[in-house]
Amino acid sequence: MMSDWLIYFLGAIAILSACYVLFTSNLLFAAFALVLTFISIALLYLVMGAEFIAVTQIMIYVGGIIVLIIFGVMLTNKLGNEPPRSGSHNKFIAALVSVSMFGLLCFAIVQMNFSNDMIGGSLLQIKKIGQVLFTDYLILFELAGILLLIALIGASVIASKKDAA
Amino acid sequence: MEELSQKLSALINDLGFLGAEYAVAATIILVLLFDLFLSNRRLSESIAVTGLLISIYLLVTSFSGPGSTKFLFQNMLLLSKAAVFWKIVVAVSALFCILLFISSNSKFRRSEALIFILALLLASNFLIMSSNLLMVYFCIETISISSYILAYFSFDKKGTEAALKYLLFGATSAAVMLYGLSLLFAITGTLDFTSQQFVDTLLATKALPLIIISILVLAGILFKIAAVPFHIWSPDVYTAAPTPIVALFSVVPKIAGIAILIKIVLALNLFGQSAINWPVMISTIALATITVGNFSALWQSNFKRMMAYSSIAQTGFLLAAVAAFSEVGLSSLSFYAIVFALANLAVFALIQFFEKSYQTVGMKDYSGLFKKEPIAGVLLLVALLSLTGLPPTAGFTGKFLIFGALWDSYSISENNWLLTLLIFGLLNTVVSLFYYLKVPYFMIFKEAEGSGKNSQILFGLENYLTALLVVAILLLFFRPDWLMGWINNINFAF
Amino acid sequence: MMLELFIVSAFLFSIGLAIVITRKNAIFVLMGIELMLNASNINLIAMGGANGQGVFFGLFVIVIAAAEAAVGLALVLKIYHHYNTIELDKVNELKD
Amino acid sequence: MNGALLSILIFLPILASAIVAFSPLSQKLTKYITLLVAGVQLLIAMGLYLNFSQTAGEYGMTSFSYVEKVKWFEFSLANYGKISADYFVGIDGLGLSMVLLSVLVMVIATISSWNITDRYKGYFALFLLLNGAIIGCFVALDFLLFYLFFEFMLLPMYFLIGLWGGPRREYASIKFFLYTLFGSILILIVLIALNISTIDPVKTAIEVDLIETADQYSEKVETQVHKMLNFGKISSTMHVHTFNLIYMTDPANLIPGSILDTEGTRMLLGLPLRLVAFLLIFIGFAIKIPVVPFHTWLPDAHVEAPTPISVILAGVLLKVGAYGLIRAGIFIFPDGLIHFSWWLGLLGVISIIYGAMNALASNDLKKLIAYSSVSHMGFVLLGISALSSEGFGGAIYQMVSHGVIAAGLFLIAGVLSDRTHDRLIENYSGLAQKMPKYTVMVVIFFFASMGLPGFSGFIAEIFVLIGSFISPLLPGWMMIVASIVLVLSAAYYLWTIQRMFYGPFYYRLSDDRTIFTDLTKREHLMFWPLVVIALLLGIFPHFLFDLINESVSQGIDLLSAQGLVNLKSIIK
Amino acid sequence: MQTTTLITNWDFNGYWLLVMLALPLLSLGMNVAFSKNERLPILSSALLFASTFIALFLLYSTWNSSLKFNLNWFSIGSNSYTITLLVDRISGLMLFVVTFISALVHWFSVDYMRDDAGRNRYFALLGLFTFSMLGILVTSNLLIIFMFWELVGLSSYLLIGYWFNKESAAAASKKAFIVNRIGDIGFVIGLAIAWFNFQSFDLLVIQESLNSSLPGVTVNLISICGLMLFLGAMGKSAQFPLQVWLPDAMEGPTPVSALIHAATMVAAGVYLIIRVSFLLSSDALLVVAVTGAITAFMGAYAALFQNDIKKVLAFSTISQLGYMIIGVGVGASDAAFFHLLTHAFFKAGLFLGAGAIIYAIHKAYPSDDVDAQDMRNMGKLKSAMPVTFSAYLVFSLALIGIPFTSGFLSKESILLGSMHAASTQGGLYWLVAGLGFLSVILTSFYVVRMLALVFFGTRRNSNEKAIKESSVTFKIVLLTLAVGSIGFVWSYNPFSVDSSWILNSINLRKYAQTELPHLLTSVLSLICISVGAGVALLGHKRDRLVPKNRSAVIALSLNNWYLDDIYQFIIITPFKALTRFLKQIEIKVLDRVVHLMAVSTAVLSHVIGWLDRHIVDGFVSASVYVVGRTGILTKSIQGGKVQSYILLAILGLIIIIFLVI
Repeated sequence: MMSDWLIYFLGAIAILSACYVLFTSNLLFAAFALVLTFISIALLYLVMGAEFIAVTQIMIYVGGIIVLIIFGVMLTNKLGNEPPRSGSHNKFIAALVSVSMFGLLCFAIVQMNFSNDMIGGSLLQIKKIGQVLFTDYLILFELAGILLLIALIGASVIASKKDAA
Repeated sequence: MEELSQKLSALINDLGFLGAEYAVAATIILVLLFDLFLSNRRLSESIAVTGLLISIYLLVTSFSGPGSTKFLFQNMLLLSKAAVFWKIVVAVSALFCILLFISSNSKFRRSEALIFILALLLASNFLIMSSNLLMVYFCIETISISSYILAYFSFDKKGTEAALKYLLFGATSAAVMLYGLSLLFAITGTLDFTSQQFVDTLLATKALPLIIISILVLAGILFKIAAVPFHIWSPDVYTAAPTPIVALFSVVPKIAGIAILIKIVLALNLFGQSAINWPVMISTIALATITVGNFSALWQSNFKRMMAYSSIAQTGFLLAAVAAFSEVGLSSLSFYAIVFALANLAVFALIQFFEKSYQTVGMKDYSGLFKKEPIAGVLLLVALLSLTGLPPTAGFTGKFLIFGALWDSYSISENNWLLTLLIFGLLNTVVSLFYYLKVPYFMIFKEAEGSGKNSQILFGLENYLTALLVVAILLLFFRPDWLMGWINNINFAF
Repeated sequence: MMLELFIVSAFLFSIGLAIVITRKNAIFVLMGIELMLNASNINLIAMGGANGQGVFFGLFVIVIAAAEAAVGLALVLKIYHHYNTIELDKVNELKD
Repeated sequence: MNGALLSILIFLPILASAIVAFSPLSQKLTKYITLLVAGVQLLIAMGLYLNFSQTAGEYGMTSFSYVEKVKWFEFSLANYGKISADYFVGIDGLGLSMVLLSVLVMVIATISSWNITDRYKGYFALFLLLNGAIIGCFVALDFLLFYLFFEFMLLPMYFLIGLWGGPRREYASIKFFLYTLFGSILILIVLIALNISTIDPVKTAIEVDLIETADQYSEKVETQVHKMLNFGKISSTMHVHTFNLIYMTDPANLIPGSILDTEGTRMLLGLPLRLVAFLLIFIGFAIKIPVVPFHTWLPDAHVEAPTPISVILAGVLLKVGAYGLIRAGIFIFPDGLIHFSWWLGLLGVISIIYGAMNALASNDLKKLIAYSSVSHMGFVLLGISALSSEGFGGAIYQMVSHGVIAAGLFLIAGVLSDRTHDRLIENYSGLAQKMPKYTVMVVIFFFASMGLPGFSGFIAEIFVLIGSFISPLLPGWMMIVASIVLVLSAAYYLWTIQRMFYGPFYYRLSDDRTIFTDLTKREHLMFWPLVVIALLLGIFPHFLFDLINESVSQGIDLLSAQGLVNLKSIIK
Repeated sequence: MQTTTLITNWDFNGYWLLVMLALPLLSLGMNVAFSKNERLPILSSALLFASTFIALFLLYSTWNSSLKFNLNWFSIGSNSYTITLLVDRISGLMLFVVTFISALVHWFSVDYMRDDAGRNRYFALLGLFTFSMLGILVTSNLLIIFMFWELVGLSSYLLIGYWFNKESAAAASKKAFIVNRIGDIGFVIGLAIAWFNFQSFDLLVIQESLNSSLPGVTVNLISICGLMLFLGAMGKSAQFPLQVWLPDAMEGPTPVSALIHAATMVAAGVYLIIRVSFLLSSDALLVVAVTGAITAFMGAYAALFQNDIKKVLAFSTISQLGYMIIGVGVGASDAAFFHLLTHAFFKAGLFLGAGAIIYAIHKAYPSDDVDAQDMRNMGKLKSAMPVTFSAYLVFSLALIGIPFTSGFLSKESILLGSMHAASTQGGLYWLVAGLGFLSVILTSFYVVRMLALVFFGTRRNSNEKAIKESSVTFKIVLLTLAVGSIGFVWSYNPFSVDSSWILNSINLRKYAQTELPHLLTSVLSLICISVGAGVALLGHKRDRLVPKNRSAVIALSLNNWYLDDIYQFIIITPFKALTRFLKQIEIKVLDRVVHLMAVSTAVLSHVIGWLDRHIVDGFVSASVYVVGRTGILTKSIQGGKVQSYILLAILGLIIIIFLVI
C-alpha cells in the first residue's frame, strides 16, 4: 500500500507543478516547475517498476529537453534584472475546452475496461529490453536513427544563418 | 535462446522484403554524404532521382510478382498488394516532386531538402505498411518532422512562421492522437491492430469510451490528410512553402494518411460490429471537409492558398469513398487517389512554371496569360477540370466511381447519411467549379494589367511533366479499365 | 490503482492542452506539448502490456519528443531572429 | 459503310477543331473550313435521312439505324461486378430529326459567324467542338457517352458566351455554366444509380457462361438471363453493369433489390426511390429545356451571347434538354412520368404562360425572344407529359420547329445589334421604312413563331394542345389555359412590330441614318433556308411525322403500359 | 420509311378547284416578285376575274353533285390526318361571291391605289387575303379551316396596317389580330374537343357520327365544342363582346374594308357557324341567338351618330352580322346564309361607293387638312356624283331592307325565323326578335341620316371645290354591285322570301314556313323602317342630324358603348399590371432566389472561411466582451492565430464526439 500512497503523492506533485507551469508568467520558473513534473513522472515509473524508462525519462527530459528549453528561453529574452515573463490568452475558452476534454477523458477512462495483459517487473530488465529492442523493434530502432538524423540536420539547417536573400 | 535465434532468422528473412525502402534510405545517406563533401547540387539531385527510380523499379517488380499478404518484423508491418500499390503511388508522386524541385527557382533549391523529401517518403512507405499502432505513430511523427523542416525551405519570414505554426499544430494533434493510442492500448493490451485480441477486447468495450478514443486516434491522421477539423494548417503552409514542397505535401502524406486511415478505420470498425456507426462518422467528417474546403476556397485570391482549400475538399472526396465501407469504395478510392494526385501535381507544376516565368502569386497576376502561354493554359484548364470532376477528364470517372460506391453502399445499408453525402458532395462540385475556373477565367477573360511581363523561359521541364500528367488524366477517362485492371489485382482487406 | 494513474495522466494531458492553447510564448507551448506527451507516456507505461509493448512505445515517444523539441526550438530561435519576439500573437503575418 | 457515318458526323468537327486550333490559318480559311465541315455534315445527315429505314427493330423499344457499337471500357470493381461502357451510337426517328435540325442550325450559325475576326481561331475551334458535342448528344445510346457529350457542350459554350458576348457576358456565362452544371450533377446522381441497378444481359450471359460470344445471344438466352437474375442465381460479381440506354428501359434488366428496382420498396422523403430518381433527372433536364422556374439563366445567356451562339443555344441546345428528358428520363422512368404527369403538365403550362407574359414585359428584343423560347419550350413539356401520341408527336415537332424558328428569331435580333449594338425596343420606331426586307423577314419569323398556319410552329402547337386535351393524364383545363398563349404571343410580337417597325422612323441613340442598311446577301442566305424549312414543315408535316411516328406510337404504347406496371409495383 | 400518298380519288373538277385557289396565290407571287411593275395590278384583277369564272363553273358543275375528295396529309402515331376538299352548293355559292367581289375590289383598287407607292404590296396582300378566304370555303376539315382562318387573320392584319407609318393604322391592325386571336382560343379548344370526341376533324364525318349517335359521345361536350367554335366565329365576325376591332379596321384602304366587310373576313365567321350549327344544342343556339341580337342592336345603335362615313358602315356591318348570327341562333341557317350573300353585295357596294366619294374628295382637296371621310365635310353630292349616288342609294335601301332589294328578302327571312322561334319557344327568343326589330328602326335611321348628310342638304365645308365622279372603273364596279343588290336577282317574286332560288336550293336548317308570321313580319318591319326613316328625315329637315350638344345617348353611340374604354379598364390595364408584376417576380423573386443562392453561397463561404479562421477568436472576443462586462476577467485576450487553430481543432473534435454520441 506504500506504493499507492507514493503514486498519489507523486501524481499530486506532477499535477501541481504542471498547474504552476500553466499559471506562472515567469518562463524560467515554469521551466523548473516542468523539471519537477518530469522528475515526479520518472519517479512514478520507478514505482511502477519500469526503471529503464525512468532513467531515460530523467536523462532525456531533464537532461536534454529542459536544458534545450532553458537555452531557448535565454536566447529569446534579453536578460536583465527583469525575469523573462509571458502572458496568456484565450483563457476562458481554453478552460472550457480543457475541462470538457478532461471530462470526456475521465468518462472514457472510467467506463473502459482495462486489458489484463500486465507485465511483471522481471520483464523490464535492461538485458531483456535490449533483446526485444533489437529484434521486435529493430525496424523502429533504425527508423528512429533516421528520425534523429533528420531532426539534427533540420535543426542545423533552420538555425543556420543562411537565409534566402 | 532458441526463441531468440528463431526471431533473428525471421528478421533476416523479413529484411529481404524492404528493398525499396533500403533504396530510399541509402539514397538519403548518399545524398547527405555527397552534400557534405562535394556540395555539388546537380550530383545530389541526380543521386536522389536515381535512388527513387530504383525504389520505384523494385516496387513495381514486387507488385507484378505473386502478391501474398505477409506480416513482417513481428507483425510490425503488413506487406500486401494494396500497400505496394500505395507505395508506388507515393513514390512516383515524390519523384515528380523532386523533378519539380530540380526545375524550381534556385532560391529554394538546396540539396538538404532532398534528404527531407526522401525521409518523408521513407516514413510514408512504412506508414502505409504498418500494422502496429506504435509504428503508425512513429511514422506519422517522422513525416511530420520532415514536413516541418520542409515547410521552412523558403527561408524567409513567412516560411519560418508557417513552419512553426505547422509544428505547434502538428505536435499538438499528434499528442492528442498519442493519448488516444495510449487509451486504446490500455483497452486492448496490444499494439497490433490486426490481431484477434484487438478485435475481441474492443468488442467488449462500451460505446462511449470507444467513440472518444477513436476520435482522439483519428486526430493525428486527420491532421496528416488535412481533414476537418484538423485542416487549418494547410492554407498557411501552402502559401508560404516553396511550390514543389507544397505539391509534395498535397499528395504524399495525404495518400499515405488515407492508406493508413483505411486500415485503422477498418480495424476499429470491427467488421461492422463496432458500437460506433463508422459510416456515419466518416461521412460526417467527409461532408464537413468537402463543404469547408469548397466554400473557403471560393474567395481566395492566392492561387496556392486556394489549392490548399481545394486539396482539403479533395480529401473530403477521398473520405467519402472510405465512408462507403466496401471493397468497391476502396477500389474507387484507389482510382480517385491516383487521379487526384495526377491533377494536383499538374496544377502545382504549372503554378511553379508561372511563378518562375511571370512571378505570379495572386490570381490577378494570371490575367491575360492565356495569350502568352496557350498550351500551359489549356493544360491548367484540363487539370482543374479534372479536380472539378467534369468529363472528359479522369476526375469525372473517379468521382463517378466514388459516388457509385456510395450509392451501392446506400442500397445495401439504406443509411441516409450516405445519400446525404452523395447528394451534397456532388452538389459541392458546382461550388468547386466556381473557384477552379477562377484562374482560367483570369487567364482567358481578363487583359493583363500594364505592359505585361514576358516569360524568360520558353517551355520548362514543368510543362513537359504536366503534359504527361494531363495526357494521363485524359487517357484515364477514356480507358479507365487500364488503371482499374491494375487496381483489381489488389485485394483490399475485407 | 490503474484508474488513478490514468486520471492523473488525463489531468496532465488537459493541463498540457490548456498550456498549448493559452500561453502566448512559443516555448511555453512547446512545454505544453511535452507535458501532453508525458501524460500519454504515463498511460502507456502503466499499462505495460504483453512483451512490454507499452514501455517500448514510451521509449520511442521520448525519442520523438526530443527530436520535435530540437526542431521546434530551432524554429523558435529563427522566429525570434525574424520577429524579435516569440509571443505567438505577434507572429502573425500569414493571413488570407 | 453506313456504320461509320454517325461517327464521322461527330468527329469530323472535333477533328477540324483541332486543326483550326493548332494551325496558322487565316480567318477566311478558318471560316470556310468551318462551313465546309457543317456542309459535309448536312450532306451526311441528308443521306442518313434518305436511307433511313425504321424496319430494323433489334434494339428494343424503338428501332435504331446506323448503329455502331464498340466496346469502350469494361473493368471489374471488387465485389460489385463489372462496369462496362460502349461507344454505342445509333439513331431512331427522334434522334435523326434532332441531328437534321442541329446540322442545319450549324450551317446557319456558321454563316452568321462570318464576321468574327476577334480571336477567330479560338472562336471557330470552340464552335466546331460544340458542334461535335451536340451531335454526339443526339446519337449516343450509351448514357455515359451521352453524359460526356452533354457536359462537353458546357465548356465551349461557356467560353463562347464569356469571350465573344455582350457587356455582361462574364456574369451570364458563369450563370449559365453553374446553372447547367447543377442540372447535370442531378443527372449524374441518377446516372450512377442507374448504372448500379442495370445489367447488360448480353455481357452477363457471357459472364455466366450461358453463351460464348455476343452473336449467340437470342431471346431465349435473354429470358434465361432475366430469370436467373430474378431468382438471384447470378452472384453480384458476375453482374455486368451497363450504361446502355436501351437496356435501362427494360425493367427486366434491373437487378432485384437494387436501388432503382421496380420491385424495390425503398422510400426517400416518402416517395419510392424510382420516383425520386425521376424527379432528379427531370430537374436536371428541366434546367436545360428550360422550364419555369429553372429558366433564369436563359434570358441572361441569350442577351449576352453573340448572335451565332444564341442561334445554337436556342436552336439546338435547348432541344438537348428535351431530348435528354425523353431519351433518358421518361423512357427509363415511365412510371415517374405517369405519376408526376399532372405536375409536369402544370409546369409546362406555367412555362408557356409565364414565358409569354415576361416576353410581353421585356423591352429588350433578345430578351423578348428568349422568353418566347421559354414559352415555346413549355409546349414540349406539356406535350411530353400528356402521354398521348398527338401530344408526344407535337412535342417532338415543336422541338424541331422551335429550333428552326428560334434560330431565325435570334438571327433577326442579331441583324439589328450588328448595325446598332442596341437591342432596346423603345429606341426604335418605323424601321420598316429604312429596312423593308428586314421587316418582311421579321414579320415572317414573328408570325411563324406565334404559330401561324403554314409554318411548322402551328402544327406543333396545335397538336400539343390537342394532345394535352385528349390526354388520359392531364385535366382539360390545362390545355385551355395553355391556349391563352395564342393571344399572348400575338400580343408581344405584334406590339414589338408596332413599336419598332411601324410608325414614323426615328432612332433615339444616334442621328446617323446610314447604319440602317437593309439585309445583305449573306444575311438573306441565312434566313431563307430557315423560312423554307419552316414552311415546308408547316405545309407538309409528313416529312417529319413519318420520321418520328415509329418512336411516337411505339413509345406511347410501351410507355403507358410499362409505366403503369412499374408504378403499380413501386407504389403498393 | 413509309411514304404518304397525297391524293386519292382525284377528278377533273379538282384541278379546276386548285387552279381557282392558285390564281390569287399567283397574283401574290407575281406582286412579290416584281414589286416595281405598274401593270401588275391590272393583271391581278384579270386573274381574279378568271378565278371568278372558274368558281362559276365549279358552282355549275357541282350544283347537282358536290365535289369531294380526300388528301392524305400525314399521320401521328396510328392516327392519320386527311384533308377533305368539299365543294357543295353552299361553298360553291360562297366561292363565287368571294371571288366575284374580290375581283371587283381588285379592279376598283387599280384606280384607287394608282398613286400609292406600295401598290404591288397591296395587291399581293389582296391576293393572299382572297386565297385564305377561299381556303376556308373549299374544305370541310376543321383543322384546315382553322389554318386558313388564321391566314385570313394575318392578311387582314397586314392590310389594315397597310399604311404602317400611321400610328393609328399600326395600332388598329394589331388590335384586329389580337381580338381575333381571342376568338381563336375558342376555335382551338373546339378543335381539341372535336378530336377528343370524334377522332376526326372532318365535318362530314362528325355529322355522320353524330347522327349515328356513337356511344361515349357526350352531348354536352359536343355542344361546348360548338360554342367554342362559335367563340372563334365571334372574333372573326365581330360579335359582342369582340366587335371592337372592326371599327378600327377602317384604318386600312377603303377597298380593303369592302373586302373585309363584305366577302372575306367577317363572312368567314358566319360561314363557319352556319357549317357547324348542327353541333349546337337548343341551349347553345339560344346563346348564339342572344349574342347575335345584342350585337345587332349594339352595332346599329353605335352607328346612329357617327360622323365618319366608314365608321357608319362599319357599325352597320356589325349590326348586320348580328342579324346573320340571329338567323343561325333561331334555327334559320339558310336565312343567315342568304343574308350573308346579299349583304356581301350591298356592303361591298357601300364601301366601294364610300371609297369613290372619299377618293373624289381627296382629289379635290389633295392637302390633308380636310378629313375626306367625315360626313360633315360632305353634302349635296347627289348632283356632283350622280352615278355613285344612284348605286349608293340602291345599296342603302338594301341595307335598310326596303322591298325590291335583296336586303329585304334576306333580312325578312331572318326576322321571320326569329318570330317563329319566339312564338314556338318563347322566353328569351322574344327578346331576340324584339331587338331584331328595334335594330331595323335604328338601321333605317342611320342609313337615311347618312344618305341625307352625304348626298343632300348643303355642302358644309367652307371652301367649296368641284367634286366630280372619278373614274369609269368605279362606275362600272358600283353599278355591277348595284345590280346584285336588286331583289329580282335573288327571287322572281321580290316580296316573297319563299320563292328565292337560293333558299330553295341550299340544304340547311330551314325556318318554318307558316303564313301568319310571314305577313306579320313584313308589316312589322315596314313599320319599323318607316319610323326610323321618318325620324331621320325629320332630323334632316331641322338640320339636326349632326347633333351639336352631346347628350349621354349620343356619346354612348359615338364611343361605341365605351367598349374600348371598358376593355382598357377591366382587361388591358390589369393585364399590363400583371405582366409588369410577373417581370418583377422574375427579377425580384426567381432571379433573386438564384442570386440569393449565389449570394448565400458566397456569404456562407465567407462565414465558413471566417469561422475557419476566426471562430475561436470570435468566440473569444465574444466571451471577452461578456466577461469584460461582468468584470471577472480583464482584457487580456487577443487573437493568437496558431493557438486559435488548435483550439478550433480540439473544439471540432469535441463537437464530433458529441455529434456521434
